[in-house]
Formats: sequence, structure tokens, C-alpha cells
Amino acid sequence: MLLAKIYVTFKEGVPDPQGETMGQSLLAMGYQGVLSVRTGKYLEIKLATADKDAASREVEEMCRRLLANSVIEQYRYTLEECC
Amino acid sequence: MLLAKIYVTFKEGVPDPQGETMGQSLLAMGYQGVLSVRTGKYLEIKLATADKDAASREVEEMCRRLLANSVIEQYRYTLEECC
Amino acid sequence: MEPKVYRQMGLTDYEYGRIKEILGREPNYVETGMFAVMWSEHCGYKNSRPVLKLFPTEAPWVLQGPGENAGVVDIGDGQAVVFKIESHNHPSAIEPFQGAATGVGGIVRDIFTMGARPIAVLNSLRLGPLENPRNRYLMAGAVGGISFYSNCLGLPTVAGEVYFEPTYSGNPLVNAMAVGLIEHKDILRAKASGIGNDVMYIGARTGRDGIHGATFASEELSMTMEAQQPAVPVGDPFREKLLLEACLEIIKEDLIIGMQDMGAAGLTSSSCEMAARAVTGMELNLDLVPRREEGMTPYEIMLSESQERMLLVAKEGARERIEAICRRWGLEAVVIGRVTSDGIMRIKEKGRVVAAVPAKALTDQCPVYERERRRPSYLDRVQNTDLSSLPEPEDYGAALLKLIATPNLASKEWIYRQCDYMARTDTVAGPGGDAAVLRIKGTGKGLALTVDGNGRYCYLDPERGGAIAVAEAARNLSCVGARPLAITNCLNFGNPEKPEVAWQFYQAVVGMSRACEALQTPVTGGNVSFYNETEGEAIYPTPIVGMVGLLADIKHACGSGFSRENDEIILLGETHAEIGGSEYLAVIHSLVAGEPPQLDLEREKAVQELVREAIAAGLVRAAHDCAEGGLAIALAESVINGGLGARIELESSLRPDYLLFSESQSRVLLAVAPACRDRVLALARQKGIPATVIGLCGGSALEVSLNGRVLFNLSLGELEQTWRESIPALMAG
Amino acid sequence: MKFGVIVFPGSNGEQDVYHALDEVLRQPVDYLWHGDTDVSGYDCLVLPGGFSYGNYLRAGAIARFAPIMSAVIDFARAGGLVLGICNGFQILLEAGLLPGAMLRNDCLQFRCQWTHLRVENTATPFSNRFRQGQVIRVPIAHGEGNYYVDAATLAELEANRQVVFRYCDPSGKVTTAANPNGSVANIAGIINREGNILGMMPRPERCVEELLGGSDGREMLASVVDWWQRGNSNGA
Ligand SMILES: Nc1ncnc2c1ncn2[C@@H]1O[C@H](COP(=O)(O)OP(=O)(O)O)[C@@H](O)[C@H]1O
Ligand SMILES: [Mg+2]
Repeated sequence: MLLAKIYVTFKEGVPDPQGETMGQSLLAMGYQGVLSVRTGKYLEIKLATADKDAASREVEEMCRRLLANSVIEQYRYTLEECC
Repeated sequence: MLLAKIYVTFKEGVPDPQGETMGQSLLAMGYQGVLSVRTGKYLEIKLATADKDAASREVEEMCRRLLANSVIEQYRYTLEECC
Repeated sequence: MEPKVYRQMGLTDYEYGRIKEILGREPNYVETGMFAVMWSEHCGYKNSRPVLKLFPTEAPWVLQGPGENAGVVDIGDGQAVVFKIESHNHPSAIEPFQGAATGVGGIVRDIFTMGARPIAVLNSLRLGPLENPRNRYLMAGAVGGISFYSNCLGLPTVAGEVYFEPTYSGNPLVNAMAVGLIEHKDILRAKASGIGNDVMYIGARTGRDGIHGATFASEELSMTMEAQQPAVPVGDPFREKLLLEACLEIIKEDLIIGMQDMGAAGLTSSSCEMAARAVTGMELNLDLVPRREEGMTPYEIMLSESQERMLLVAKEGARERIEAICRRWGLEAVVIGRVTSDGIMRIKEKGRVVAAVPAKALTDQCPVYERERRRPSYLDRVQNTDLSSLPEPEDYGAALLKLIATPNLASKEWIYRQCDYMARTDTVAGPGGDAAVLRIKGTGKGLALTVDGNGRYCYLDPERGGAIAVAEAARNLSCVGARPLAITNCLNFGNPEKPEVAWQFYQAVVGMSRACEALQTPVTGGNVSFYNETEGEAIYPTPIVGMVGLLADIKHACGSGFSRENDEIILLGETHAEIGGSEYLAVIHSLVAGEPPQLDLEREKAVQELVREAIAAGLVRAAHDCAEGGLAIALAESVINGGLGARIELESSLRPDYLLFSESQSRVLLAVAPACRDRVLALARQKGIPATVIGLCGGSALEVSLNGRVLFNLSLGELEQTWRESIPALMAG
Repeated sequence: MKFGVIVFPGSNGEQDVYHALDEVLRQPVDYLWHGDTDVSGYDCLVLPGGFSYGNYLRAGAIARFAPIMSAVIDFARAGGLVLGICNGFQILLEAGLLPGAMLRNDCLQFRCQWTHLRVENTATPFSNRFRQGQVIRVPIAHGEGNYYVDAATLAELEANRQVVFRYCDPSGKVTTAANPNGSVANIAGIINREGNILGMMPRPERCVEELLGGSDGREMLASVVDWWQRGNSNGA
């Protein structure tokens, strides 16, 4: 079994209002050192296979087709053995 | 400058309707190997400091107070030098 | 400058030549960019301006017609309603969620720049068939974006419309309309007068997003565009909410001369349009513009279409108070320039002048093209299709169920339950009826709102289709008891450089104008969206009409559902053998052909007056207009909406399918108490309107018979389930 | 009795609550600004619906740190009446004034619709004008109303009769089909153990006039006024 950990983040230059608002809030809460916040999604997908190459191709495709919105988002992922 | 990478995930046992729906969609799209999908949040926070210990304490506190809701969520983070 | 450079910005050689003439020199890069966006179709209306002049724009109750950010109509008691519709088609085709969301954001800003408090939003969508996963993705995204943005703003989405046709598959339409309420004394015009006054920037920071969006909206979508990934605007409804509250406070305190949002063409259009309206100039210092990204060039700053930004011209001495209000709302407010007397837009960066062009040259000297018009050849083919030999359906019940399940006629609840339609607690009638009805707090009055259009009719005859769009919108308002006041419109067409499209455009505007004149609903504003094509194929010509009306007494607001046993059902108007362009023809016979139904505007007007009078006199329990799907669908909808069956007995020499499904205009169904029936019939006689008692409300089925023969008998449960579950089932894939 | 309606950046239900209390119930009411720190002089604080801070991160998460919240917490701990509606409920959860947390609706979409609620406990300041088990009609409008608590806390809530409203069908049956968002045990509204802080996802302020389709919300708000008046005349 493999565990894919997928990180979906906004592309460079795409505004992230949510991150901006959180940044301002953290400043208001007294965390003066906060320079910027960018938000993203984190997904964990368990896969039945043990074949890393096949899994990698599949995860790549899932990201492209469903998990990330290629117009504004980018993704990366890691694969590890699990449970 | 330090970059905190923060992962907020649902605690074990907390329902994740979005993850479930994604899992179903992936199966319907033909990815038969998908056993489960869990969603989470990924945050990148840039911090002005270079002091890792201080930063770590601060990030820990931010997570506890704001970034994760301990009723349903857990968090982990890494700190790295950046830009 | 290399032709390649300005051509890429969207300027033609001729236009570039004109710029050189106007300036008496070569424009620099920044200036060329400013001209390119201001002279784009989206901002300059270069292909539509002469045609738009045909619209009637005046009436005693119109306080502001076209030319400002939104139209304004008097509703008495010192109050006025402010409204406008706008397209966000191209961004939505690329990224439906953000495209639709920022469409709402933009149109809402147009309302509060006039000084009005936004009170409601509406939308109009056109998509390809839901059987196609891409279209489902577009629908889910567009609806998600609309609900995300308007819900967060706390604005109810009170009405809308959506149609599915293959023609929109490559090029969906997303039009958003917003409505606001204002006291006459607060009406603000977007002018930059008062030499020396501060020009202030408030709201979100400027990033590189959406550069050249206006030009993008003025081009055909190509297959490669998705690959090119033009910067999609991203909406921040939270910031817009803060901006809205801050701006309204600023206006209440009378601190500004005018304001305009930085929407299409961003800082360039907002600044030069305000200056041009006041015949002034502006000097802007770009170093002071708040940025989201580092290293932005003057070109990028002038053309960015970052959302949720406003440009204000402050009254003398008002700057500090404006800053304080913005600070309280957590917004940045910066003076970035001042009003000048020489009519020049002078843009500075790091002490250097990076652009200096006359404001008027950007706004008023945009070339205007009288495009060649040619009647498209397809019209002969489709209009002359022989429809008389089509077979009758064998089973009328099955035909009706099939029709009511077609997404164009099925329940749209899947959409509107995602949108908060009750926010602000004024929604007396939300989505699902003929028109939305909002009470106006503190008065006994109500506003009625609707948005309407039928691309298929316009494809078959743009003139008549345009007129019907206006007539039907007005009829919808009349059916809730409201007097139609005025319209806003969004004209969605293909490439106007094609003579056939130019002809469609012209014809549609002629038809709309004719109906607006007859029904006394002038045009107060709108928006033109050309270049809605994919791979050279234009969409159906699709003018969308947004209309507002006034109810003198909110207590008389009328619904469309049959709800009382033994109420009598009256059909006003006449049914003709008119199935051209109908849903029946499309769904049952897979044909888009024929002529759209005739429209007699005198009759239309009289029917609507009758309906309004009867409602105002308290004679009517329900009123519903017969539109797409014809009499049978209107009956089914009234039965479902009221939760009560009906028994209908028709007498006619028409073919049964024509009688049931013709979309003849100027017809309205009424349900009236038995005691009121004769008064309604007498009123109809007086006005010379055919009125036929066709049946009774009651029971739990819809039964329709013709000349004594039962055509169908369907249980309410089956009707409702078929109607309600169709779109959810399709969306589930 | 004097109400204070708290305005957070991004709140949008405050005018609706204000209208309901002022125009319909004819009670004195003021807006309170999130940056204020004093809530003295008020008998009931209302945290209205809307999208405080855009509901970015999690609904109510950021608003919970607004300066006024310390005063609200002190007020609540001292027994003051606090009503959190929709986003207000979410803020109360984030602030720890009520147990549990909100997840996204299980349908993953925002829902605006009328719902039926069964009144499970009438011995509260917020529900005393209803009959035990009465079915009322109140609209909802939210995307994150899927209430979650762990099993142990749920058992405690039930044991203490802290569940005040539950989604049900028109006949009062608590069914999965009648649950619009997936919340545990069909919970629509809960009260704290001491009985002075109520959070609910449905919007009572939206159903205070028949013109808008119903007036059960008016009864709910009138309960608060009755309760307060009784308490005060007893005390006097
Ligand atoms: N279809 C139309 N009918 C009438 N007026 C229109 C139409 N399209 C645009 N206008 C008017 O032209 C003016 C300029 O429109 P536009 O550039 O879209 O304004 P903005 O960009 O500020 O929203 C507006 O006052 C608008 O109402
Ligand atoms: Mg505008």
C-alpha cells in the first residue's frame, strides 16, 4: 500500500485573499514577525498498489484531472510506503 | 527569514465529507486503486526571524490558537531557512 | 513601434495610426497599452455604439440613463432603484468559479459607486447540455462562484435564469445583475471635478492578475487560450464587503465628488472615464499605488484588473476623514494623484512622466465602426422548415413528462438553494416564480425583479426574439402585480466583424427598442459582449433583459401557484399554431426551426394592464405567464408551485400538440375565486382581451382534456418528482 | 430589555437581527462594534449571521479573536444571555463557549432553504414560548453547519438536555432526509450547561413576519424577552 501526499498551492502571482486575511489577523493577534501567509490544500490518498511508478503516473493524472485547477493552481506530491 | 510549512489535518474519526466525495469521484473516474482520501490544509508562513527556537514556539502557538481547531483538527509543521 | 507589439495588444494598424494622429507623435508602450484597453470593444463599444443609440432611454421616472456605472429609476418617496447587468463570459469559460464570482463582485461595485446600497443580485447563465461533463463542470463552477461571492456579501440572489443549448458548449454565458436602493439626494456620478482635488485609491492591492482582461473579453475564445492561461481574476468577497460598507459611509458623510471601481481596464479606465466626464485631467503617481507584487511596471499597474479596488475623487479637505473611515474598515486608502485642469492623464513613476494622453482621447475618440450587415443565409433554411407534417406524440402524458424533465424547463432548485435568497429579510418571493418580489422596508411598496432572454428565438429571428425578451420580462413583472419601469440589458453576440453577426445584433436591438417603446420601459444601461465564438462558430444571438418594476402595495404581490380548491382557471390571450422555436419542437422532435411566435405589442400591453389591474383589485389568487413549453408547462408549474391539482377542459380546433405546447405570446393563466370570475371576465371584455375559463383547481392530479377527450392525467407527485429531480440527477453525472 | 448586536467585519445578518428586534419585537437594540471592549448595559448579546472575516480558514475562527470577544466571554461566564445565530454559532464554538465544531455541509454545498425544527427543550430563555416537541419552521443559509462533537460529549449534551433544536420532517420525525447538512444527531441548536448561551444554525430573524413566509422566529425571540421580564419582575 502506498500513501500519496499531495500539496496543491496557488501559482505564483495568483492572489490568495484567504492567506492575506489570515496574515493580517495574525499580525493583529500580535505575531509581528509574520511576513506573508499562502494557503493551499493538502491531501492524503491511500493507494492499493505497491508499484511506485504506476502509482506516480496515476497520482500525476488525478492531480491534473481533478485535484488541482490548472488555471490557478500547481501541485506536487510524494509517495511513501504505508500501513 | 524562515518559512513555516504547516499541515492541518482532521483527527482520526472526524468525518471528512469532501475527502469522501473526492474518493468516490476518483473511483468513478477509473482509479480503482484509491482506498481513501483525506483532505487537509497546507499553509506557508514566512517569518521575519532567523531564530528557529523562537519561531517554533510562535508557530506552535499560532496553530494552537488559530490555525487548527483542536476539536476536529491536528497539525504539524516544519521550519526551513528561506529566501 | 513594431506593429507586432500593438497588434498583440489588440489594436489594428488603422487604430494605431489614429493614436499617432491624436497625439501628434508615436505613443510609448504604456500609452499604447492604455489606448488598447480603452479602445477595446469591451470599454470603447466601437462596434456597438451607433446601434445602441436606437434604444429609447427616457421616461419621467428615469433619473439616470446609460452613460454612468448603473441606471437609476425613481420609485417615489424620494427613493430610487439602481441596477445594471454585465457579462463575465470569457473569464468564466476559463475558470468558471472565479469568473462568475468576480462577475458578481464587479456588478455589485457598479451599484455602490452610484451611492446605492446593493439589495439583491440576479444572474443569467447559458451552458451547453449537461450530458457533457465539461458543461457540468462549468455549471457547478459558475453557480459555486456566484453563491460564494453573493452569499459572503450578504446579498440575496433573488432570481435568475439558465438555458442549455449545444450552441453554448464552447462559450458559456455568465451575466450578473445587481440592484440597489438609494435616496435621490445620495445619487453620485463618477466625475472627477474640482481642480486640485485628491484622487484616492482604496481597497485591495494591485497585482498582475487580469492584465488585459478587457481586451481578452473582446476576442474570440480559441482552443489555445486555455493553454495560454490568461491571468484569471480571483475574488475576495470579504474585502468587497468592507469596501462596500466603507464607501457607503463615505458617501453618507458627503466626502467625495465621485468614484468608480477599477474593473475592466483597471486604473486606466476608472481614472480617464472620471476625468473625461468632468472635462478635467488627472495626474497620478504610480509609486503610491499599493502593490501586491514586487517589480510591477507602469504598464502592469495601469492595466491590472485586480478586484475589489475603488478610485475616489475626494472633496477638498475630506482626505483625512476618508482615511479614517477606511482604517476603521481595515482598508488601505492612499492619495495617488490629483485632478488637473488640462484634460491630460499624466502618469508618473519615480519622478518621470511615463504616459501623457488626453483623457477624452481614450474615452471619446475611440473609433466607431459601422459594420456591414448581412442577413444570414441559415435563416431561409430554418424559417422555412415544414413543421406541419410532424407526427403528433402518441402519449401526451409521456410528452409532458419528457418536457418537464428537460433542464430548460425543470426545476432550477439545484442552483438557487446554493444561493442565499433570503438575506436582508426583504424577499417576499424568491427564485422559482415569474419574478422576484422584495418589500421596501419602511414603505408599503415592493420591487419586482426579473431577468429574461431566449437565444433560440433570437437565432430564428433576432428582431422578434429581442422584442419578446422585453415583453416577457415585463409580463413576468405584471404577473406578480408590478408595473414595469425600465430595463438594463446584456447583449451577448458573436464576432461583430462578421456581417451576419452585425445583422443579428442590429435586428435584436431594433426589436428590443420597439418593445421598450411600446411597454414604456426605457433602457437605463447595459453591457455588450461580442466575440462569443468558438472555432469560428458564433453562439445564438443572446440579448438578456434585466427589468425592474414597482408594486404599489406589497400585500398584493401575487404568486403563480394554484392553492385553493375550486378556484377557476382563466386563460388570457389566444393560442395559435406557433411551435417554431419551441421547447416542444426541440425536445420532442429534436428540431430548432420555424419562426418564433408572433408578438403583438398592443395586445401584450393590454394583457399586462389587465393582469395588473385585476391583481391590484384583489381579484386574483395566482397568475402565471405562458412561456417556454406553452400552456401545458405553465399549468404544470402552477400545479406544482401551489401543491394543488387542476382539471382543464379545452375546446379548440388546433392540433392538440400545438394547443398544449405552442409558445404563443401575450398569454397569462389566472386562478380566481369563483366569486371574482365574472368581474375578471368583464374587465377582459372591456379591454378587448380574449379570456376563457378553462378549468378548476383541485385534486391531486393535472388532467387536461380537449373537446371532451382526455389528453393526459398525471399525478401531482409524478409531475413534481420528474420536474424536481431532473437537474440534480444530471449533475450527479 | 436591551439587546446588543455585534458587528464583525464581514457580518451581514446584523441588520436583519436589528430589524427583527427593533421593528417587530419593539425592543431597544444597539449595534456593537467588534473593536469595542465594553458590553455593559446590555441584557442579551446577539452574534449575527454572515461571513465574519470571509469565514476564511474556518467559519468564525478569526472573529473569535476580535477585541470584543473577551468582553462577550466575561459577559457569558457571568450568566448574561448570548445568542449566536449561524456564523454567530460558529464563533461561539471557536471561542469555546459552546462545545463541538462545525464541518462543511455533507453535501459540500451552501444550503438556503426552509427547515423544520423540533423543539427539544423548552426550559430555556430562548425556547420557553414553544411546546415540548413542537415543530417549527425556520430557514437556514449556510455552507458549514455540519455540527460535530465526539461521542462522549454528545452523550453529555443529550443527558443534560442541551440540544434545543433538531432538524426534523414536517411531522416531527428526526430523519436523515430532514438533516440538511449532516450534523450529528440532527442537531440544529444547542445551549451551554448553565443555560444562558444558545447557538443555532437556523435563522430566527428571517422568520419574524408572515409576509416573508413565517413567524416562528418571532416566537423564539419573544421567548427571550419574556424570560428576561419574568426574571426581572421576580428579582424586583
Ligand atoms: N446593451 C447596452 N444597452 C444600453 N447601454 C449600454 C449597453 N451596453 C453598455 N451600455 C452603457 O454604456 C456605458 C458604458 O458601459 P461599460 O463600459 O460597460 O460601463 P462599466 O465598464 O463602467 O460597467 C454604461 O453606462 C452602460 O450602461
Ligand atoms: Mg463600472
